[in-house]
Amino acid sequence: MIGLYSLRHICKNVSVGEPGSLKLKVLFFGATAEAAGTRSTVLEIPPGAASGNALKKVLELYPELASHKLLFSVNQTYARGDEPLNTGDELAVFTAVSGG
Amino acid sequence: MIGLYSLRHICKNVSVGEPGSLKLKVLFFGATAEAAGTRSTVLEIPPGAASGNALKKVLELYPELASHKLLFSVNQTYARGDEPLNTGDELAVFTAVSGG
Amino acid sequence: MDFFELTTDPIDITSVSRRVIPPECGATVTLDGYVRKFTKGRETLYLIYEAYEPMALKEMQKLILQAKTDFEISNVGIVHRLGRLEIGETSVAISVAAPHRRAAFAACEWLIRELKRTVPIWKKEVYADGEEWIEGDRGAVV
Amino acid sequence: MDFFELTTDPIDITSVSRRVIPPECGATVTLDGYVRKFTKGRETLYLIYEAYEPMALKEMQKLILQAKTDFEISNVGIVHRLGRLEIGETSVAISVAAPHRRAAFAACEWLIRELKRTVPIWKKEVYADGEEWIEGDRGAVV
Repeated sequence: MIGLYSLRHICKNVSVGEPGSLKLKVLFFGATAEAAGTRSTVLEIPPGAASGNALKKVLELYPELASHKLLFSVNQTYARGDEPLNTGDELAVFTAVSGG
Repeated sequence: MIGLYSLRHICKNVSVGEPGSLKLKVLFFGATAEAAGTRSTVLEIPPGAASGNALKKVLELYPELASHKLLFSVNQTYARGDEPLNTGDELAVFTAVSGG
Repeated sequence: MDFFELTTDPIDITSVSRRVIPPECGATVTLDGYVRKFTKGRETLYLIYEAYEPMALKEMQKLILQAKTDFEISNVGIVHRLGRLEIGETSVAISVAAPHRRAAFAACEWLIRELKRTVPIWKKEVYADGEEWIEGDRGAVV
Repeated sequence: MDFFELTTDPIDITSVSRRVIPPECGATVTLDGYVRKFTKGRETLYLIYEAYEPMALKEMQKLILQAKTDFEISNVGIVHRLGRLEIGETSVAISVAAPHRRAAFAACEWLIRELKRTVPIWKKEVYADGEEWIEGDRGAVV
């Protein structure tokens, strides 16, 4: 499982609002939507940031998420943390699934 | 499988129409009904005859059955050949089942 | 064809499947057996199913009792059809409800295998150029 | 309750089950998952299912493609319901049609296990005295 703690190590440096920064759409569902208090937001990340960097930024903005075992996706595909990102990409942060 | 040939060995002696003989109802289904040319008959067997004796008698009366792999039952329960019989018992002779 | 959907509408599940569900269960597995159009390359026009009815019912009841002894399941439903069946029509439906789906899968698979071995029902395949009663290839049932 | 019948009437099988049947197949196995009244002794009033819909559809499609690679099956249907579900209502139906029932059972069991592990859908259990989003206990999906 790509969880919260391992992702923190992937993140080297995150800065926001830089010139040329990327804008991501961020989505929450179920427990993460309740914890974040929203179902979506927009996140700015520096050029070259990977998906793990973006996730760490989300966790900084929404610390209530940290109590959950999290999974995340980029553009509707499960992410490992090293995926490169582009403006307009869709990041989703959610708990282990419980459908069925 | 309790087949035709082993049952022949169970049968020691069959005679019909003796005083005190038992009357069985005999049923055929599917391939055995077609081979026998009937769906039911009444069979007389001597007192003390077992189910295997009755089956052998059926095969003598309907030799067309011999080309099939047969199963049989007494009173709606699969029979082995050694079941004792009483008047009114229901013997059924049929091929290996093919439902489902 | 394949399909995959998300829907907010109720999903219609068969009466057979729904009749076996008690409140404590979470999964029902249903086997739907039906008339194949092609068997070993030969085209079937339709089928006739015939049963030794009272014995078939007894054997079906035995199977259910045995399944409920051997598997952690709650309820079982078995319906087998008789008479003339057209291509694609259901000949047998077996539903098993269980608290955990693993037992439901295992019991349902066991039940159809045993039904085809022990329950006195026979089918006649009717082809364009003939017909034949199918004889099972299964061994002893006693 | 249990039931066992012989009938000469058509057996009604669900639209989900019937939509996966091609002419060369002989068996369809269907998993019907539904809302349990009691979970670990606690009474559920109703459930809310929520999905990340476009990703859930992609993941369902991936599962079907994988199943058709790994098992000798013909067609697969998966329908998952979203929104509020009352006790006993079907949350997920998975049907697998195959020439031989063994593959249909194996593939259907694999599909529900993987669906519960990978498809981004979540349920909220609503009890008399509270509610909670259920978090899966399954591991890596990448």
